[in-house]
Amino acid sequence: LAAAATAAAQAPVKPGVLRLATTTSTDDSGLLRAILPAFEKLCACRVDVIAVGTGQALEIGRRGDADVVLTHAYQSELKFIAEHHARERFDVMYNDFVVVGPAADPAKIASRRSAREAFAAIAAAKAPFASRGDNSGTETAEMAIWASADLKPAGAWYRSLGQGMGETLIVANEQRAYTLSDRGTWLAMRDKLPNLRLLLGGRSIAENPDFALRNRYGVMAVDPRVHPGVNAEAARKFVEWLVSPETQRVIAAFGMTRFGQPLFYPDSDRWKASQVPAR
Amino acid sequence: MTTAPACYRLESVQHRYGGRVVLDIGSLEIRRGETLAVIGPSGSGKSTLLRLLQFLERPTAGRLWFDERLVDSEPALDVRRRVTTVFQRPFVLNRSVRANLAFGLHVRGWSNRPAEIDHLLTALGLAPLAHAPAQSLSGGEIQRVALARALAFDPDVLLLDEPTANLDPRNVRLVEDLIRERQAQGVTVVLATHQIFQARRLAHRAALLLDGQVIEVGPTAEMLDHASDPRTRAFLSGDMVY
Amino acid sequence: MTTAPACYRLESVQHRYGGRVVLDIGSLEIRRGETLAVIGPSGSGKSTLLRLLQFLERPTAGRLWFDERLVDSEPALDVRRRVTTVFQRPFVLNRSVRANLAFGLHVRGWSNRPAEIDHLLTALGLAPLAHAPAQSLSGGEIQRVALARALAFDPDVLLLDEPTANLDPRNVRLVEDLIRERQAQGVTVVLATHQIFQARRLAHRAALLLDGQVIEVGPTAEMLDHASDPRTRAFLSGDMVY
Amino acid sequence: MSQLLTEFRRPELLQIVALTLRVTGAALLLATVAGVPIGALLGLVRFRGQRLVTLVLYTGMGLPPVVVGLFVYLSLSSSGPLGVLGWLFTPTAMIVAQAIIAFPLVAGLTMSAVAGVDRAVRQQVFALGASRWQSAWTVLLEARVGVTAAIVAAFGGIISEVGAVMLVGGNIEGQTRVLTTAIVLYTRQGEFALAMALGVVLIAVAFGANVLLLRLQGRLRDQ
Amino acid sequence: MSQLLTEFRRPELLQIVALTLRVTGAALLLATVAGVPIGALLGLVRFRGQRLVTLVLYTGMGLPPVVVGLFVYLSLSSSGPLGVLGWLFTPTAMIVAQAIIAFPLVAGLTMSAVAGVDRAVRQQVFALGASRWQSAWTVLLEARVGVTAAIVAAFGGIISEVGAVMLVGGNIEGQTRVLTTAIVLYTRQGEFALAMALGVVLIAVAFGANVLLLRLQGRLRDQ
Ligand SMILES: Nc1ncnc2c1ncn2[C@@H]1O[C@H](COP(=O)(O)OP(=O)(O)OP(=O)(O)O)[C@@H](O)[C@H]1O
Ligand SMILES: Nc1ncnc2c1ncn2[C@@H]1O[C@H](COP(=O)(O)OP(=O)(O)OP(=O)(O)O)[C@@H](O)[C@H]1O
Ligand SMILES: [Mg+2]
Ligand SMILES: [Mg+2]
Repeated sequence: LAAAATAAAQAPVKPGVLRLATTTSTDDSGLLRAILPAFEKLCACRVDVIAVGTGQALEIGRRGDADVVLTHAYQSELKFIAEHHARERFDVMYNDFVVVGPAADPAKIASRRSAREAFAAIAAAKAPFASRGDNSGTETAEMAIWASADLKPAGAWYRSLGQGMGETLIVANEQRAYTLSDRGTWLAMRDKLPNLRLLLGGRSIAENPDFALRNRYGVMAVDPRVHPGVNAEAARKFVEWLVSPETQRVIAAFGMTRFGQPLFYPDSDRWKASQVPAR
Repeated sequence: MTTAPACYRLESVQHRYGGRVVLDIGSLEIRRGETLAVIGPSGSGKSTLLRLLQFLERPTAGRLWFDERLVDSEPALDVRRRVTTVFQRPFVLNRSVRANLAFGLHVRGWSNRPAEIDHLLTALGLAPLAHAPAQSLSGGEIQRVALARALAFDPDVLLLDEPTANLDPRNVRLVEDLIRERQAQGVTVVLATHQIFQARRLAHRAALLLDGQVIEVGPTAEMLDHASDPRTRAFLSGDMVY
Repeated sequence: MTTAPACYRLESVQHRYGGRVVLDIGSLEIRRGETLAVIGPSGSGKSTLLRLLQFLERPTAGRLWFDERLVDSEPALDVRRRVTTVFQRPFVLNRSVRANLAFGLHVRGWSNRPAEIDHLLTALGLAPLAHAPAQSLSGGEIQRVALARALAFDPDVLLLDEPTANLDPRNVRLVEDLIRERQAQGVTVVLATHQIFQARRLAHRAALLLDGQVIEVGPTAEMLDHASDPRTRAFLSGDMVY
Repeated sequence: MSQLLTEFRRPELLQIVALTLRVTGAALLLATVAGVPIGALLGLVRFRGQRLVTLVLYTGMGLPPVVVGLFVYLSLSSSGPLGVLGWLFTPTAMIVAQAIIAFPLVAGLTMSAVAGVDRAVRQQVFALGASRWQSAWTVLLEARVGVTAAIVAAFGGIISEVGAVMLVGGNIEGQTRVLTTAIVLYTRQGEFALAMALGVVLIAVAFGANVLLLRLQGRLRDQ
Repeated sequence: MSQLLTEFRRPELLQIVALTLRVTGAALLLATVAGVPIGALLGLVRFRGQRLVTLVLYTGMGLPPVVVGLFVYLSLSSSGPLGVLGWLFTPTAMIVAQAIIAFPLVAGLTMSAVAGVDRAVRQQVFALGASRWQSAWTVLLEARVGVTAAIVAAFGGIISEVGAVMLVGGNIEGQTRVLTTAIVLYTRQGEFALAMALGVVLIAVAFGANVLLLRLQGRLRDQ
């Protein structure tokens, strides 16, 4: 009976609408706006994009308020599956993080080959560092780097902001601080950040010397057995479409015209499989 | 001595404001259709008595009957609509004079009775001001608007608190004529006034309040000319001069 | 005929409210130290005249002199502080009676003169109410507070608008006694009243206003007993009755 | 600048403005319909615990929109008690959240405006035979300047609010994007000029709405 | 729940509450010192263009915090006109932004409260010899219920505001993090329970502040 009541309390499935909870980076970069119309035509449905913090996106999925989530926080995503909110996670794409900082580069990190070394130099110089501080995928990556250098950043030079990537870059620009940014947001905003330079990460992902700076995006369809209110059919179609080689090719091309390099690199298994014969 | 059924009956009515007793009436009856003048010096409790009779406040002690029914909580709307007051310091609404006059009719949902309103406007010399904003009127004009507004819906009981304090002789006469018209129709009137002459002209009976107590009550002429209480005589003697 | 220097002089003063002329005075002089009664029916412009004399409004046309100086904009603070009004409908501040009396002194930064205030409270029978919130007082009590408040700071010019309209004979006497005290001290008084008898008791001269125009002005007794204008006689005759 | 112009010619802008007005208008209507009578009542009657109710209303003026948004979100979430309604991420949810935010402002400020009307006016109205509701309405008309200000303040509070509508609406393009969420979006993207331009549009919309509200207030006088 | 308790024992919480009170308190003080006299003046005098000024103030009540924040940010930014002050991302910048948001509320609602005081009261005060300022002060005391409500509304508006302080303060941990920005942070992380708990703290703080404000209002009566 209690189960019936729970089921009854679920929101009715809204046919024709797919709710996609995702992080701000995918939306703010313009990627979704570029690729989604094709899917909307394909499935004859409307995609509602809810772009929020990574944690919030997963929480929305946990409550059954989205049909599919697209995030970049690998460990949290695994936990999401362990809690049975989704059955599977699929790799979608990746890009990378870069370390940016003031043009004067007081910690002299431009010559470093890895983020670990660069962070150690920043900490040693006690040069201002702006951290997202919001438990996002970016911050998780940042924390992993500090840990790899055996450092626990603290002190007046380390500023934990609790804001999104754009805002953090803005603060770093004003305060002439270092920060870790995803390449896409950096490229999109660098015109407005006159005080900052890209100091570690190379001009494109191919030139990024540090593999630890990879940023992986995964997609998960919310499990209808746990959340009967979700539009499972559309979610399944969406995941399938997103990892399909055709879509992956569009992702690979996105950003070329504006930045001269892609913002995201296709990473789905099907894409990789489709690339093998070509090599 | 009761010649007509009682409109109001008060028994051991006391009224306090924060500890201070401002009204303390052993027993008082106001008969249907009569006009009772309540006289007495400033602060003696005249307006307070009228507030109790209008059901604006409940006496802190004692009992009050209206129309033979005990008033222990706010009376039903149709009961309290039979009584109205022209306050000593009348307030007009931020509307035209005419709209102020129509207010009492309006809340009763009565069709607007324009003829009645015109009649009152003319009788009180307010016709030229019908469309003026009521709050811009002179003191005496406001007092007349307040009276007209009260008369417009034919109340059974009319409580008048110094209704001519701000009026010149000619306007006093207009007002008193209108009151007499209502008296003839059987309306019960309670008139609080400090003008003995007005009490004499209008009231069947008069009651003298001193410090909240009814010192003497009786037929007006009798009481004013042959007061039995020395305090009444003392109060009245001042009036010969001022 | 000018026996004393003029306190106020009005020349061709007109005052309009939205097109309607409510005051139209060819010429009028109020002498220093005299008491002028302004009588006239309700709506004739008495209060409006007082508002002009208090500098609350500027006449829409014509010229007004105060103390031989033309008043064409708001007078300096020390000039206008010489004049005060007891309004027909006095407002007391949401404070104690005592604090209301002290207000005029307070704004002038005068040390609080408690003796003066005590004197006024006693003289007007307000002493027991000194600490009561002024807004809870009865109509007549508020009128007395307003008078005491005006007298507390010794104004040179006292504009009184129906100052005893809400008072009983004994209190009228208290108020008039206080006014006489000030007259003796040379204070100029303008008294708007509809009570001819009060004008007779207090004023050196009287002026009759009708529809905003000064119909007749002259020494009080002379004018009231031997009015030259028929309209004055008509107005006064009503007063014999009401 | 030319970018601004292009932005302004976008048909979406019109749609965003329309949705903003629809959501805020509906929320304001709800808050007014509930808040003005309740505020009037609280300003008119005396009762035990009045001080506490006043404090609660006043505190309600400081309800953080984000917290209200969170509360509404958790209620409307498909695992929440009102999930069946299916209102989450729709304009309806935004209306609910904004109405909650606006209510204490409307009720609290109406209360203080009505309490400012002289007690004698209320007694006068009572003595002329007005029922409770008629009295309340009459006193409201007398206090119309203050009541209008209450509604204006509530309107200003919610049309400029972003925390709640963002959470419960989801800022979905073409569906639940209003002016404030669009402004936040542009700000986040570093498009400050566009954000400012949309801010100007929002202010212009608010100005227009206030012109209408003051007209309405003027009308009431002639009742 | 135990997580909440741990959260609440954190010394940072105390610091966040203290900063919240300091920023909002200072901004409210500024807005009151400027807004009450100006509102009183506007409510007291009649002049040409009054209607327009009223409209502007009323519209100001709807200034989106994000836009105000953006404006302050652009002014204080190192490439902005006031960059030399070095106020950006400090509590000072947050105070400035909140004061701007609070001002129209304080001034506009004070204006309507003062305008609600009977004209006859003002004439009475004038006739007793009060100077312009003394008149204004006296009328303000008569309108204290409405003026308090104005201040309360402004306080509620800014203590719950997040858009502006986030932008100009930067939500820096230990430096410029206040209750609302912390709430947003937890919300973005999906930590809804913590966010709600902080919301309760904020509401409790607002309640306490309102108790004090109403006390103050009571005091004024005995002046
Ligand atoms: N609400 C109140 N709170 C406290 N005291 C009050 C209140 N209303 C009246 N009083 C006091 O009660 C007494 C009687 O007041 P009331 O108004 O009945 O007098 P009144 O006979 O009408 O006087 P007046 O002729 O001056 O109008 C006065 O001393 C007054 O101060
Ligand atoms: N602010 C105003 N706006 C419009 N008309 C006004 C205004 N003030 C007064 N009046 C009108 O001007 C005329 C004169 O008013 P005033 O108050 O001077 O009369 P009054 O002689 O004092 O009368 P009363 O004896 O009734 O007090 C009245 O008819 C009144 O309606
Ligand atoms: Mg009385
Ligand atoms: Mg008058």
